[in-house]
Amino acid sequence: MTTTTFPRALVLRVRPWLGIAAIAAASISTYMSLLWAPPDAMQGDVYRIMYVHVPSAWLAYLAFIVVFLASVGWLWTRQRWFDAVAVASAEIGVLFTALALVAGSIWAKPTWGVWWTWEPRLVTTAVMFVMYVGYLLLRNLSTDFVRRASRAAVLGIVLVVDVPVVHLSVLWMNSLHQLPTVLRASGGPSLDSSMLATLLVSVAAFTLIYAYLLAARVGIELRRHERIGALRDG
Amino acid sequence: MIRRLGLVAGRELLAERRQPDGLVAAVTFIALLVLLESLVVGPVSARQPAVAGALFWIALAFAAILAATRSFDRELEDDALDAIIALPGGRDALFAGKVLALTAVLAIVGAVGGVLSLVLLDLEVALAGHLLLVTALGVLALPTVVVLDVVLALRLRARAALVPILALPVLIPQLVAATQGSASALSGDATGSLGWSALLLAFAFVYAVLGFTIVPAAIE
Amino acid sequence: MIRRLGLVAGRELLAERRQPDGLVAAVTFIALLVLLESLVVGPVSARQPAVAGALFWIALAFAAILAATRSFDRELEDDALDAIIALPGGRDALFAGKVLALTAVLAIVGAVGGVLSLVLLDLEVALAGHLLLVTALGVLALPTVVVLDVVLALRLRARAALVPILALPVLIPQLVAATQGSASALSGDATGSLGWSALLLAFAFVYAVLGFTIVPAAIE
Amino acid sequence: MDVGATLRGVTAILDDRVVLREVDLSVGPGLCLLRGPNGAGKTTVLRAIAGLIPLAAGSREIHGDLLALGHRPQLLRGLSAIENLTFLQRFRGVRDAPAVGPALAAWGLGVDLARPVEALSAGQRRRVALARLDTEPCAVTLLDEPFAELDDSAARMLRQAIDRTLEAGRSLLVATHGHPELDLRASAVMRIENGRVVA
Amino acid sequence: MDVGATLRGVTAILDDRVVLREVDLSVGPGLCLLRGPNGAGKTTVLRAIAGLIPLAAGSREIHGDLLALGHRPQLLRGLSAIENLTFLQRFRGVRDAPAVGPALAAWGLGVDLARPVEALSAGQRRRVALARLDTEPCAVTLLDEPFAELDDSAARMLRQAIDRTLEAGRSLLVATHGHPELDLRASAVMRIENGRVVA
Ligand code: HEM
Ligand SMILES: Nc1ncnc2c1ncn2[C@@H]1O[C@H](COP(=O)(O)OP(=O)(O)OP(=O)(O)O)[C@@H](O)[C@H]1O
Ligand SMILES: Nc1ncnc2c1ncn2[C@@H]1O[C@H](COP(=O)(O)OP(=O)(O)OP(=O)(O)O)[C@@H](O)[C@H]1O
Ligand SMILES: [Mg+2]
Ligand SMILES: [Mg+2]
Repeated sequence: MTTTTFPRALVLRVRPWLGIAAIAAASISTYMSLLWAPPDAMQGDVYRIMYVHVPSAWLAYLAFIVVFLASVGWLWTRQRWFDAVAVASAEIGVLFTALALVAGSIWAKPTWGVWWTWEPRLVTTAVMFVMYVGYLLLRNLSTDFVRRASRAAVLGIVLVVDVPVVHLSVLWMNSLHQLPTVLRASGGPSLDSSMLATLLVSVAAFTLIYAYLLAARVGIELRRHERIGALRDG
Repeated sequence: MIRRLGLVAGRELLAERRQPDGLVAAVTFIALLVLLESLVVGPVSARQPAVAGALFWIALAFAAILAATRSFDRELEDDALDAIIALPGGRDALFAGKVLALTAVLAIVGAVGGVLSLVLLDLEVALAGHLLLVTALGVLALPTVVVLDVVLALRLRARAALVPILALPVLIPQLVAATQGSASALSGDATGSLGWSALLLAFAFVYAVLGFTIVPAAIE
Repeated sequence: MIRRLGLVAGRELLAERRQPDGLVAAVTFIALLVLLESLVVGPVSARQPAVAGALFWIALAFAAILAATRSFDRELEDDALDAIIALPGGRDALFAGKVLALTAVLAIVGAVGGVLSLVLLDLEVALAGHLLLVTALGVLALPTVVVLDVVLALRLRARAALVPILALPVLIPQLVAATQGSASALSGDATGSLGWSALLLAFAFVYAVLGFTIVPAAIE
Repeated sequence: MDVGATLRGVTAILDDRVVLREVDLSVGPGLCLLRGPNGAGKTTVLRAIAGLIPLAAGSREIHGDLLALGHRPQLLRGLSAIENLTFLQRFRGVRDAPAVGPALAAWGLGVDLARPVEALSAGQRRRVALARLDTEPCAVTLLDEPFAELDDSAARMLRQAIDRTLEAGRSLLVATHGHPELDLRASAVMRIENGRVVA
Repeated sequence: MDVGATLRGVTAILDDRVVLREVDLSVGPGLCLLRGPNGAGKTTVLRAIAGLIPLAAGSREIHGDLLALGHRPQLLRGLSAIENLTFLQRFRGVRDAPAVGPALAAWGLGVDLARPVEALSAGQRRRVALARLDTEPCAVTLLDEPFAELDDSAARMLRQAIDRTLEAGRSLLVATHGHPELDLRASAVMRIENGRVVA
């Protein structure tokens, strides 16, 4: 497939550097979030789980938006590597969503006293998780490539509508969950500056990790495409 | 385009009249669900506006899935679907027409089911107009998503399973909105019901636009 | 006879494994129904033993109807059904085998759905053993009636509609019994749950005898 | 006669339409052909003999076991060809019945056996159905347009299978259009026109 | 050439099975026959031309409007023959198209028109599908084993319909087994064997 060779070469070139950068950033943010950042006034050290919880939630958003863009790309250009990006990003997004859920409920136990409650953001997040599991399910069930790619693309575009729903759910229904403290429409972040710095660093680290995983997974997918290509030729 | 859309919808509804699988199935489904619930839950809890509303909308969602699946099953027998898809502009008209027809069916189902729940659970309605509005908008909000997911699952294994898995999560916001909306209409909270109606309208609009632009690409 | 019955059931379950329409559909159906309910009804009322039980059993009844309909739909494609009916002893084995297979499917669905409801609604169970007993008997009580009605509606128009109309009224006593039984098991009323279990057993027995004696005559 | 099938004064009604009128017909050992225009009632006759439709009047009688193949392949989707045929064979519970695998291979289906039947081409599905002639040898066999969708080599196999059946002294009732070559083999040719046996 | 259909280097994959390999094929005005053993890929070729299956590689090109009839009649159950054909004709929105009723009558279906199509016999359903040749005249027409289940008189009508189509200077691609009489009419005969065009 001529369409796959270009991005594949690119992927192979950037992947190692992304790996190194990700490891470096991860270690820095680990240091900052565990030692450098001050304990929280009310919650003490428990709050530090925020440095995992929040970035993974946001990266899940990012991943699903990437799925959306790649899906549009496929329907528009029919270039196979768009589909590779879509599936890769979807899988990573599901991973990060799960991480946000787990970290969240670990955090919920000490602060709210329960692992889980029926609360808008929690529920919408869980729903988002189910949705993209459904997306992956659809991919696994459809057999031949073109059909799978097109159907998945349509779903990838439809599902992205839920991301803002998750983000805004806390505003629509009165919520137990933390209201937006960083990503706020009005005014700047309302958060201790050093905590904010740490949060931003860990977000950066998670972003690099996402980028690395994406590159790796896309590489695998493109290799699979070429195998099908080979099968077709011989 | 509009003409073809109308043709598909008309054909669909004619087939429904001949073999009212989807429609009657949906109506009985919703009626029985409401009836059973009120029977086993006991009138007391079933008559809480929230519970009644939730019940009605969940039943309606499943009814929609049921009807849409039946209608595409019918198309697959003897490959009737292929005849349409092979026609110029067939894919777009097929999707739009099915959505239109399903909306019509759901309107009937909703009407019947709604009246039934009101009667069976004898709820008193504080704001009839608002309730009507919410119901209408809810009926508008469901079909696009459902037909869309049925199309995506078409000819796949376990589609009977896939469709609800795909559709219901996407529908949850609409269902919650519809439930809250009708609950507040029942209990007389005008602003609440209007707010939820607006949300429903927004959802209906978004998914309609999305569906009509991208779905035809996925139909084979 | 037993051998043939086993063969039919085996074939059915094999087909289910290959294309788990019925099974997965039923499981997702019940899971989603429970999830949605607890979502929209709100945990408070959804956690009342009666409500939770009712929910579960209604969902299970519909799941049974869903699975049975799917399985016969599959038989009607390419006239696969005719091949069995034309065989000596085909009709009896077909009915019994389908019932057997559906019971197996329902057992799985019930287990998954039950655990799900317990977890999602975190209900605490006073008498686990009794709950298990009631569930098992409930699972035994449903399939015969459902398959029976699917067979009666076979090849008729609007069967998707007819089956629930026929089946659910007949099932209401069993559903009430099962609901009450599990409710009392949840809330720790041993004698109550046992009494209801006995009722369930009686129903299961009666319909089984009826079904196996009269139904094969009705199959073409 | 102790081998064969008989219909006596059979009337069949489908959706309030009288499709068969007092049909008398008996199939002895050997090949009996059922001919007639589209919509004459051939398929209905075969289904009546197989007991697949209720008789409004008259009676059917079968001596020995029966194998009835229809317009459609009668295979359960999702299962493979082997699984389908093995089930049907086991169900009959005949002793030392011919193995399914080789029978299918003999019909030229060596490679495709693992796949579910819906992934086979029309002609391949027809071949699978016809393989039942070998895996379920019966005293009475009914075939409804068995040549449809078969390519030339498969058609030849079918003629050979028919000959095998006849040599075994079994009764065979075949409804088909065309294929005059069968008339030579036939011991009786029956002609149906809108629901009546005319010859 | 401005009438006809073309496949260029088409590869089709169904369930991860390569069913067509780099198929190049072009249908000009006149009759083009598609031959090959069961499972060769004839139906898949026709579906590829009709755009009913996604192409893993290659491209399709159609000049003018297209009518594609398959193995199955493609009629919606529950509706009558007339309703089915009228819908399809209206959908194309062709001006002064031939009326449906007479066309069906010409195929010998005068009486059965009110009934839903599932109450027709196999051959009657096939006739209804073939009546689309008259009610939806198209520049390119694809037929997949159109003779299956047809009795002799219907087969004759089909041959006449084919001749009419050819006289009108349209392109016709027919996949069928047997029926050597078509070879005389054919301007091209293509042979397919497992997924490749061999002649
Ligand atoms: C299972 C339980 C939880 C889930 C599923 C969850 C989910 C999420 C999600 C999806 C976000 C991203 C919100 C956005 O920016 O759009 C988020 C952000 C956040 N969560 Fe949680 N969360 C959970 C529990 C908690 C708990 C227990 C706390 C603290 C008491 C918490 C504190 C936060 C904070 C501070 C943010 C950042 C808010 C912002 O700046 O916008 N979360 N959570
Ligand atoms: N859905 C499918 N999945 C996988 N393989 C398939 C599928 N449909 C068909 N095939 C395979 O593709 C090949 C070509 O099928 P096709 O129906 O085109 O053959 P054909 O030439 O029309 O045969 P026939 O003369 O029997 O109609 C066959 O080997 C068949 O097994
Ligand atoms: N389900 C049904 N309801 C009503 N009439 C039916 C039904 N099935 C078939 N018929 C009618 O019964 C008559 C005989 O049908 P049958 O299928 O036996 O014809 P056939 O001889 O097999 O025709 P063909 O050669 O096309 O297969 C036909 O006129 C048909 O219209
Ligand atoms: Mg026939
Ligand atoms: Mg073919």
